[in-house]
This record gives sequence, C-alpha cells and structure tokens, in this order.
Amino acid sequence: MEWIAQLFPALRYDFMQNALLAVVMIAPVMGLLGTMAVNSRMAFFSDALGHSALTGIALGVALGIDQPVICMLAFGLFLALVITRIKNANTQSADTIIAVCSAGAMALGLAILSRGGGFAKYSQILVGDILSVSPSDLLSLLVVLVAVVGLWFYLSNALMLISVNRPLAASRGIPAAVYEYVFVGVVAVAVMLAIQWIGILLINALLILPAAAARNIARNMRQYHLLSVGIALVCCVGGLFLAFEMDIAAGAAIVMLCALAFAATYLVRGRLGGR
Amino acid sequence: MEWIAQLFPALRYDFMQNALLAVVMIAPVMGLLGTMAVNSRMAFFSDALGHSALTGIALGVALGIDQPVICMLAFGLFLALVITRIKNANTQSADTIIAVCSAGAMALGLAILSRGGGFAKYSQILVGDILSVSPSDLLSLLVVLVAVVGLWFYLSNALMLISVNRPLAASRGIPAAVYEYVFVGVVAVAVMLAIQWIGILLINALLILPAAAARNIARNMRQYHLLSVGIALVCCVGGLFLAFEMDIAAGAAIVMLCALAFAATYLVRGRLGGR
Amino acid sequence: STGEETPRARLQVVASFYPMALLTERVIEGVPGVALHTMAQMNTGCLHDYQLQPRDMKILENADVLVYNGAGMEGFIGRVAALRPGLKLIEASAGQALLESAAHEHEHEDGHEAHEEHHHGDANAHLWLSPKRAMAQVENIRDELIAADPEYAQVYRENAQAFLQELEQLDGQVATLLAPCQGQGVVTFHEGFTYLLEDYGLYQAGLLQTDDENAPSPRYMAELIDHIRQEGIAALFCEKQYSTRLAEAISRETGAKIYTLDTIVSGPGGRDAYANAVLQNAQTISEALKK
Amino acid sequence: MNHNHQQGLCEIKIKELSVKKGGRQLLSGISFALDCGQLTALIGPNGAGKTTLLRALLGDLPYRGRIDYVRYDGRPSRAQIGYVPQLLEFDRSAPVSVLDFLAAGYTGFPVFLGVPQKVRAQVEQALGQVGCPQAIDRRMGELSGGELQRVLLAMALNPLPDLLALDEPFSGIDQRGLKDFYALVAHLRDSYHMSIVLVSHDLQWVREQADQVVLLEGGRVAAAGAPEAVFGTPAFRQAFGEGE
Amino acid sequence: MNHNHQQGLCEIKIKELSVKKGGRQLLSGISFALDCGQLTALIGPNGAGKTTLLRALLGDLPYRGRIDYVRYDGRPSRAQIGYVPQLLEFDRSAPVSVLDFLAAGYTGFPVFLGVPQKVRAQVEQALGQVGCPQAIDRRMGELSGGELQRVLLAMALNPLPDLLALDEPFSGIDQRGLKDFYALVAHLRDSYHMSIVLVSHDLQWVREQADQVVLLEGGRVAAAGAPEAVFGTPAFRQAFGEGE
Ligand SMILES: Nc1ncnc2c1ncn2[C@@H]1O[C@H](COP(=O)(O)OP(=O)(O)OP(=O)(O)O)[C@@H](O)[C@H]1O
Ligand SMILES: Nc1ncnc2c1ncn2[C@@H]1O[C@H](COP(=O)(O)OP(=O)(O)OP(=O)(O)O)[C@@H](O)[C@H]1O
Ligand SMILES: [Mg+2]
Ligand SMILES: [Mg+2]
Ligand SMILES: [Zn+2]
Repeated sequence: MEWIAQLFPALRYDFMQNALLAVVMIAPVMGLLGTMAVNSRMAFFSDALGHSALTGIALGVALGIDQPVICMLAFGLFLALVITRIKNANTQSADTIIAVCSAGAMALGLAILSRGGGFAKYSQILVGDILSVSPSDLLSLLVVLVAVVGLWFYLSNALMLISVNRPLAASRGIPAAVYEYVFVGVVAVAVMLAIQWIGILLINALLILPAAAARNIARNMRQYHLLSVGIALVCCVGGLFLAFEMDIAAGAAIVMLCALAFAATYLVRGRLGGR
Repeated sequence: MEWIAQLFPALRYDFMQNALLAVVMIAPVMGLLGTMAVNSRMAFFSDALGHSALTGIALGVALGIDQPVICMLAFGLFLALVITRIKNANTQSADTIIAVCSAGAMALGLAILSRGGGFAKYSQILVGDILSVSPSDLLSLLVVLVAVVGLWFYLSNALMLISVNRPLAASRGIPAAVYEYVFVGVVAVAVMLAIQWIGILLINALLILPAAAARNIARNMRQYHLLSVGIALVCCVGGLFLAFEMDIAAGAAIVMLCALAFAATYLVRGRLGGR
Repeated sequence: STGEETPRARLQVVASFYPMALLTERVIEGVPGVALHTMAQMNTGCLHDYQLQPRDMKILENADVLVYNGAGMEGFIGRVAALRPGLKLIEASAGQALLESAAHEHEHEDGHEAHEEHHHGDANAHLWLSPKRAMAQVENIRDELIAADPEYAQVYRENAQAFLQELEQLDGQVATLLAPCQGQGVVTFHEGFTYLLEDYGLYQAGLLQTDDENAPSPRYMAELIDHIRQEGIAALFCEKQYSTRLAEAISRETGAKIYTLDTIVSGPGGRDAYANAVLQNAQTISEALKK
Repeated sequence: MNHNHQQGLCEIKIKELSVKKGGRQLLSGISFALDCGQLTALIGPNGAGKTTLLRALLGDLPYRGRIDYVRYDGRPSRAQIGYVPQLLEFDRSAPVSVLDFLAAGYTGFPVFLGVPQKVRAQVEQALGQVGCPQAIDRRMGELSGGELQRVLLAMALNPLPDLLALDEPFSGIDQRGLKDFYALVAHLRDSYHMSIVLVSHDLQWVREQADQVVLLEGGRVAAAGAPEAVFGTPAFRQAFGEGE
Repeated sequence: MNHNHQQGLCEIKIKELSVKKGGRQLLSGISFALDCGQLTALIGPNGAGKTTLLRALLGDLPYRGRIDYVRYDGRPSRAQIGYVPQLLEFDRSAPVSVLDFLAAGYTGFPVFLGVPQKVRAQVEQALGQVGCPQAIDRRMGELSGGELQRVLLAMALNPLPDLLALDEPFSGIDQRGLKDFYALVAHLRDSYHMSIVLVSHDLQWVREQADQVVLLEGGRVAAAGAPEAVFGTPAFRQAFGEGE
C-alpha cells in the first residue's frame, strides 16, 4: 500500500480509501441500471424517489412506526410501483407521471411535517456523503453490486426489447409488466439504500449522466454498456481526486465530470457515426 | 368586503387576500404554459430551472455582479436555451437532457458554494411562500398574466403542431426552432420570477399537474386548455382555504389537491371517452 | 488552515463551526503546540443538514480533539465518531438543561395538550447565543481539554478564567440592556434566540420558521398575527442569514417593525468577536422594545 | 427450422369477441376460426377494425369474448406468436443495433456482453431470408421504412411461430421484395403447417392466395369464407366498389 | 382553391445534392429538376434514399449542394410545401383532435379557444375530399393507419401548395380510397399547375401516370427521364428484376 500512497497522496487518508472503494462499487451499479433508466425515459425517477424519502420517514413517524429506513424503503417501493402502474396505462408520457407522483408525494410529506415535529433527527439520513462512508457501508454496497450485476444477466435482454416496443415484446411471450416491476423495484431499492451514503444529487446524476453520455456515441448494446459503466467509473474516481485537490464538494466534482463527459460525447457524436 | 370576511373568515387577513389574488393570477399562467410543457415532455423543465437558480446567483456573486435576481434570470434563460438546443439535436429524449443539464448546473452551483461563502443570504430567495406575497408582487404577477395570455394567442397553434410532429410543422413554414425558443424563454422567465413568490415545489407542480390531469380526459385543445386552467384555479383557491382550515402548509395543500385532481381524472378517463 | 500544511502540532483541536472556534480559541491561547482548525468555514448558516466537505475531512483526519456544540446541531457527529474512533469529542452543551425545539410553539398557545406527543426529542441547539449558556460551554470545553492535555492544565484554567470573567461582564451588560424589557414577548423567525430571551426574562411570543422543508400554515400565520395585535407587539426579529419575506408580510399587516439579529455563525473572528456580536444583539432588542 | 408442429397448435377459435375503447365499440360479435396450415386474409376499409382485431388476438388489448388456442388432442395450449405491426413506433435514438434486437429475440444470451459468433450467424441467415443482410450492424433507428418491415419480419419468423400475425407487412416493401415475400409466405404455410393471419389491401393477391377471407366492416364480420365466396357477396361490392 | 399559380413557382432545380449522416453517405451527386404541373415519381429499392431525398427537399435535413426554387420570371422564390411523411411518429396521447390539427394548419385562429363554424366547415370539406369525414372529432392518436394517411393528405392539400411531396402516401389506404386518391392526384396536377413528387412502389401506376421518373439506387440517380425511357434501362431491370 505504501507505493499507492506515494503515488496518490490523497490515499493516505482512510476516508479517501473508503470513498474510493465505495464509488468503485457504486459506479458500475448505477452505470448498468442507468442504461435502461434512460431508455425508459425515467431520468427523474430516482430524483422523485429521493425527494420523497422524507415523506416515507414522516409517514412512518406519523403512523408510529419507529424504523425510519424501513418506512423510507417501503414508501419508495410503493411510489415506484404506482408510477409504473400509471405509466403502463399509457395515457401520459413517463416524465409527466413521474412529476405528478413526485409532487404529490412531496406535498404529502410537507403537509405532515408542517403539522407536527420530531423529524429533524431523521432528516440527517438523507444527507449522505461519499466522504463519510464507513467500512460496514462498503459491505452493503458489495452486496448491492453483486445482486444487480447478477440480475442484469437475466433482465437486460427483455428490458431492451420492451424499451424498443412494448407490444412487440409482449407478442414474443415476454411478460413486460413483470419485468418492468422488477426493474423499477431494483432501482428503487438501490436508490433508497445508496441515498444514505451518497446523497440524492449524486445518485440521480450517476444513474443518468453516464448512460446519457454513452448513448450519444454508442451504436449497439455492448458499446452502450461498456461506455456507460466506463464513464461512471472514470468520473467517480477522477471526481474524488479532483475534489480532494481543489477542495470542493466531492459529489459536485463527480457530477461535473459526468456532465463534461456528456458534453464531450455530444460534441463528437457525429464524427463517430452516432446520430 | 365585510360580507366576504363573514363568509370566509380566512379573508379577514391581508396576507390571505394577497395570497388569493396571487394564485388567481398564477393559476391561469401555469395552466396555460403547462399544456404545452406536458405535450413537449418538459415535466421537469421548471424543476431544473428552479434547482439551478442558486447556481445563477452563485455565479453572479463569484463574477462580482451584485444583482442576484438578474444573474438568476440570465442563468435560467441560458440553461433553457441550452436544453432546447441539445433537445433539437434529437439524440436523446427530452427528460434525459433536462436531467443532464439540471445535474450539471446544480453541481456547478454546489462546487462554487463549497469554495467560498456569502451565498446563504441569497439562498432564501428561493424559498418563496405564497403567504408572503406583497401588493407590489401582485402587480408584477398581473403583468406576467397579461403577457402570457397575450402571447398564447400567437404561439399556441404553432406549438401544438410542433408537439405533434416537428418535421411536419416545419414543412408548413412554421419556424419550429424559433417558436420553441420563445416558449422555453417565456416559461423560464415566468418560473424564475414566480419562484421568488411561490417557491419551487409549488411552481413545478402547478405547471405540470393541472395539465396532466386535464390530459387524462380532454379530447381536444379547447377542453384541454379549459380543464387545465380550471383545475389549476380550483385547486389553488381550494388549497389555500383547505390549508387555513386544516392548519397545514399552503403550498403542500395546493399540490395535494392537484394530485387528487389527477387521480380523479385518471380514474374516470375511460368512462368519458378519453383513452 | 488545513491540517497538512501546518507543521504537525502536538495537539490538533478542531471546532465544528465558527462560534465553537470563538469560544475554544480563548481557552487554548498561548498553550504551546496546540493548533485550532475550524470546520464548515464556508457555511454561513446553522449546521442543520450540513454535508461534510473534503476540507473538513482532511482536518478531521489529523485531529485529536473535536469541540462541537451538540444538542443535535451537528448531525454529522455520529458518522465522524464512527469513522474516527480515537478522536476525543467535546460536547460543549453537555449537562445543560435544553429547551424543546420551538418549531411547533403554537400548539402550546392553543393549550392543546393532545399534541404533546409530537414533541419527542427535538431540542433547541442554539445555546451559544446566550452568554449565560456560553459560559457553561466554556467550562465544559476547559474541563475536557484539561482531561485531554493535562500537562498544560494550568494554562487552560487561567485562559478560561479570564474569558469567563469577560463573559460575566457581558452578561451584566446584556442584563442591563434587557432589564427594561422584562416580561415582554418577542417574535422571531428562527429559533436561534430562545435561550437568550428566556435567560434574561423575556419570552418567545411567537416563532415563524421557514426553510426548504418547513413552510408555515396560513392558520398559524393568522394566529400569530392575532397574537401580535392582541399583545401589541411592535417588533419582529429576523436573522441576517434568513429570508425576511414572511416577516414583511406580517409587518405589513400588523405594523410591527422588523429588526435584524446575528446568529454568530460567521464573522470576522478575533478575540472580542463573540462579545461584540452578543452585545449588538442585545442592543438591537432593547432598542426595538423601547416604547 | 425443424420445429415439429404435429404436436403443436391446431386451431384458434374466436368467439363473440368485442373490444371497446375510448367510449367507442371498435369490434363486436366477431366469431371465426383460424386453422393451422391456412392463410387467413383480413380485409376491409380503413378504420374497419383489422388492426384492433389482431391486437386483441395477441392479447395486447382488453377484450370481451373468448379466444381459444386448441391443440390436436383438443386440449388448450399456449401459442408461439410472430407479429409484424402495421406501424412500429419505437425510440429511434436507442443504441440498439439490428443484431442486438434480433439476437435478444432469438436467444437468452445477454446481448450487453456482445453477440457470440454462432448467434450472429443465425441472425445473418434470418436477415438473408428477408433480403436485408446489409442492415445487421445498423442501429434500429437508422433503417428506412422498408428495411424496418423486413427486420420485423425476420424477428417474427424466428423461432418459427405457431401463429404468424402480419398487419400490412408489405406496404413499404419494394417490388422485388414483394415477390420474394409473397413466395415466402406461401412457402411457410405449406411447409410448416403454420397458421397465418394477414391484413392486406392487395385484393388481387388475397383472391389468389388466401385460404380464407374475413371481411371486416365497421367492427363486424361482414363476410367470411373462401375467397371466391366472399368476393361475390354484396357486402364486398359495397365495401370496395364494383371493380375488382 | 382559387390560388393563382401563374405568379408562383415555376421550377425546382436540384444540383449536386448530397447528404451524409451517421458516417454514411446517404445521397450523393443528385441533380434533376421538378417542373410545375408535372408529376415526378421517385422509385427505387428499400433503403435507396427516397425518403432522405424528400426530407432534404423540405429542408428538414442538412445537405450539401443546391436546391433552387425559381419563379416564372427567373427570380428565386419561397415555395408553399405540402408534405405527407412515410411514417408519422407522433405523440398518440396528445389531446389534439383531427379538427384541431387541421384547423391550426389552415388558419391562424387559436384553436384553444375552440374552432369557429366557418373553419369547421372548411375542415369538413377537406376531410370529405380525402374520404374521411367521420374522423373530424376523433383524437389524432385514435386514427387507424389508413385514416391517418388520409388526414395527413388533407393537411398537405390546404392551403394549396406549390410543391406537393408525398412519401408512399397510399401504402395503408384501402382499395376504394386508392382509386379516389390516384384520381385526386391527377386532378391536382392538371388543374392547379402544381409540382408533385411522389415516392411509390406501385410501378404499374407510375408507368401510366408519371411525367418524369427518377430511379434512385444506393443514394445515386441510376436513371431519370420519361417513364418509358427509365423502365427500359438496364439499371431499372437490375433494381426490380425482369418482370414488369
Ligand atoms: N385508442 C383508440 N381509441 C378510440 N378509437 C380507436 C383507438 N384506436 C383505434 N380506434 C378506432 O378504431 C377503428 C378501427 O381501427 P383499426 O386501427 O383497427 O382500423 P384498421 O381496420 O386497421 O384500418 P387501416 O386499414 O386504416 O389500418 C378506427 O375507426 C379508429 O379510429
Ligand atoms: N439517421 C440515419 N443515420 C444513418 N443512416 C440512415 C439514417 N436514416 C436512414 N439511413 C439509411 O439511409 C438509407 C436511405 O434511407 P431512406 O429512408 O431514404 O430509404 P428509402 O429509399 O426511403 O427506403 P424505403 O423504400 O424502405 O422507404 C437507408 O439505408 C437507411 O438505413
Ligand atoms: Mg390497420
Ligand atoms: Mg422511405
Ligand atoms: Zn439554526
């Protein structure tokens, strides 16, 4: 380990080592899930989940359940299923439905909060920071990583066909609704868990930006996945060191790099044979 | 005025009268603009603008410009144009592009904020509250109302054709890009101005929810507009009084009513001949 | 003043934010080999929901002692404790009787006992704004620093003694300034000053708190306006870091004037910064309440 | 293509099918049967309900009435369906190549890891069959109208379905392709004992090739039976004019 | 329909047009002219570039080369264009009725206030012309494939354009509608001195009706001229086989 610390002075700090391990595990998860989230026009899905996390907690407290994380998770899953259910009725575009559900859930949360107190102690749950990841968090992240990658082998083909055209996928015997519910369920769980460690801004950006950047230039699924995961990894690791050197917030640095990656792929897209 | 106060005790208070006048002017503006925002899949456009307002302020302060509201407005307009520009390149769906730009802008803001202080006093600009609307605000709102309704006579037909199919609209001599830029510019200005008075949650919800609710059952443009504006008005006025009666936050009550309106129209949509 | 640039001091003391730094600085001045660092320097409000920055983490990594306000102000303290088990934590507010967070004050006014169960747990953390409480905080800091660094116990004791004397003097000045206002109710827009008011014989007559997650209900606003009219309250106190829009709305309706107080979470620093700010606040209040 | 259909589906019975949507009765009282090894042509004027009927058959629309898939031994069965929609609306910006699309339909191997050589060969063969081998590495969104129709047909034909439902599959196809396709459909019916339903406005070809013709008109079956019989009915003359 | 075209457009000259997209050369070196009062048929196999050429003509795609609109007096001019796309992909959930859609195209009156009786009558007449009057109050998303084609044609024909660009407009149209449409196109050309470009795979009809035929093949003009001349070229036989 000595030579690493020699090469990267930042890694002399424990918190940087932990943060590095954390992003190296989160980036592939978000890069993978992001490919389909973008394909399904769910760019604000995790944003909606994140913003309504407090509503879950508030509801739990109001109902007298004293397990804030469980309430949060349950409410997130519930919201994800409602969004998917309404989306499948096909009356509105996905983003509209996400906006409606998100606004409704947030308003409910604010209404509960404005009636009675006792929530402030929980609101810290939501201010995750990649710099304060603990070794036990790393273990949970590893579990999430393994689970998501494993699932991806089974889900990705079907999700791709569904995202191209739903009735066509259905005609080939793919139970589209089931796959979609499983997918949004996985995203919901991953988001609600990770939010405690990395915060909402970072989560939403990591889910969408690398995939969107990859989409600018990818011509097939393999390139799309490779680029999405690759960009997520590079931006996360790079952002962490950048934040350390420049003394800016780590999440902000990572997201800015992701946005730059998007800008770069957007500008070269014509030349590489994308659209 | 005495009898009004008799009928509605809430209106004995100046702040309730002002709030009522404010929502009666804001609701039609948001109801109208919302119809096309939903059609163009811009459900999170105003959300992105709102969240990046602070970035505008931070940039202004960092550059030494001491007019926070002007910086905020300028940055909002800039962001709106960037989003529209990238959207028209057609590589990605609208919501993805909005998510990318929103995350990038927010991260930039956070990075500037984490480098140097002096912004907190501005950040409160964004937590508008409908209860704090002043008589001079009402005048500005009236100006916005008149301007938007006036513009709508010129813009709405073209925007509708563009939202159905862009090349087709272009083939009929409609300069689609120009109209779109004007539209997002108007939305950006309206949002950035109104955010100071009514806050980001309420603005985004008012822009999207009434139009989305109307869309569930409307069969043509006239119904769509009537229902959207009508639902916005009813929910705003109703929400204000509900909040007073139930002792909850006004913005939350209004948004919850809008969400209920969506749920109601969603459930009856089949029976009324919608989809 | 990040940890790595300065030559490694014998004892690295970290203050969680500006007011803690002001108090701690006076206790450690002149002790050889002690360096003081301040976290959250760029933050200009209270620490509610503060997110740790790389700068803070670097400071913490080398720290031996962390002085923090406590009472729930630093939500990140649990994470820090978990990450740095060896770090000595000094909670300045330890052992003090805390006031309940007053965010839902109005339910008391109504006399609705039924709402009691809502008030579990949230304490008002803004102790540093009252000199009486600050004195207790200084004593805590002194005792714990001595425990951490017994070699220089004498210097800490002397420093604290001198500072406490100044604070006592300040206490007297504030008491004199506020004496004419005894028993008066004060309306504020952030719960920062409850301790100051209670400690000097005034009381918090109303509180209207807003932030991203908290907006008042119109009913509460109406009750507050009624209350202000009934009691003839003529002054509203805003804080310099927070919005004045709601205050302006109430002012328009009741004619009460708006004054600005300082929560002392940011400032120029210096030996007298704390006393000056407190005195300024007391003067503002006394002037405002003068008939 | 060595699927043994003797054990498979035998007949599809549609009984009193009706579909209501948006307050309008789109289909009502539809009853007929599709036999294996038969080509059934659905004809009728625009808006008659042909597409709606196909989508109900696929289970893509809620309907009243019954659709029974029956095996040789009379037991109910599940059918493998190949479907070519009239208009495929899809996300043209998706980074999905024709190879990805077909490979994901043909095999379970996750295409995000790349497509194995064997599967690629299979896709190449299928594209050759529909005369579109050059499109294999293009993105789906880059296909011309006719190329897309061909790719969709390649999708529908593999694995060999029990029921092939084609909604105006040849409308954008060029003249040479048309002949090949007509030959392909005839070949499929004869060799694989497959049930084919086809919507077409090419009455000439329908008359020559279909085993059964169902004429829809305003959401109802106006006439059904052998081509000659249907083409002689007054309903047919009313729908399509005196000519033909 | 009392537009006076004598003052209007006379000729459209296309010179060395080329289009590149996604790293591929979709069109190269295209040159020919469209005269007023003439029907030009674009033919060619799937993927030849017919749709791409039309979209470049409309200015909907970036291109190199020149497209000049010339008036009778030789001065450049702007043309009113009517366009029917091959595939209209649109938002099927939009609350836009056929009436809204056509009224917004025909007049400046803001349709969100409702459609005045006079405009409604105009829309009714236009829909009658294309044989689809029953669709007037339906939402655009509820139309069948053929109905949509008809509505798009009604849109393209009003106000009467100088250049009518039709991309396989009749592909989903039923037999009776087809005859009416062919008649309508012939009528438009003869009566209104309109320039018409039409993409079609119906070679029989093209041979009989077109004044000029342009055969595209792999993004180039393989043959152009009078139908008989083009149909006799080796390029034509190569593209479409020996028959026809
Ligand atoms: N979602 C819907 N809601 C209401 N009506 C609909 C809907 N979809 C289709 N329709 C109507 O149902 C009728 C039948 O449509 P369908 O698409 O089945 O016709 P079709 O026979 O396939 O016509 P074409 O030959 O033009 O493709 C049409 O009149 C159409 O307007
Ligand atoms: N966006 C694009 N990027 C790259 N290639 C494209 C794109 N759009 C179309 N192409 C390719 O350009 C060629 C010409 O397409 P075009 O749609 O013009 O064909 P067409 O002659 O209209 O065919 P059809 O008769 O099938 O409608 C096709 O090979 C197609 O794959
Ligand atoms: Mg059809
Ligand atoms: Mg084409
Ligand atoms: Zn505070």
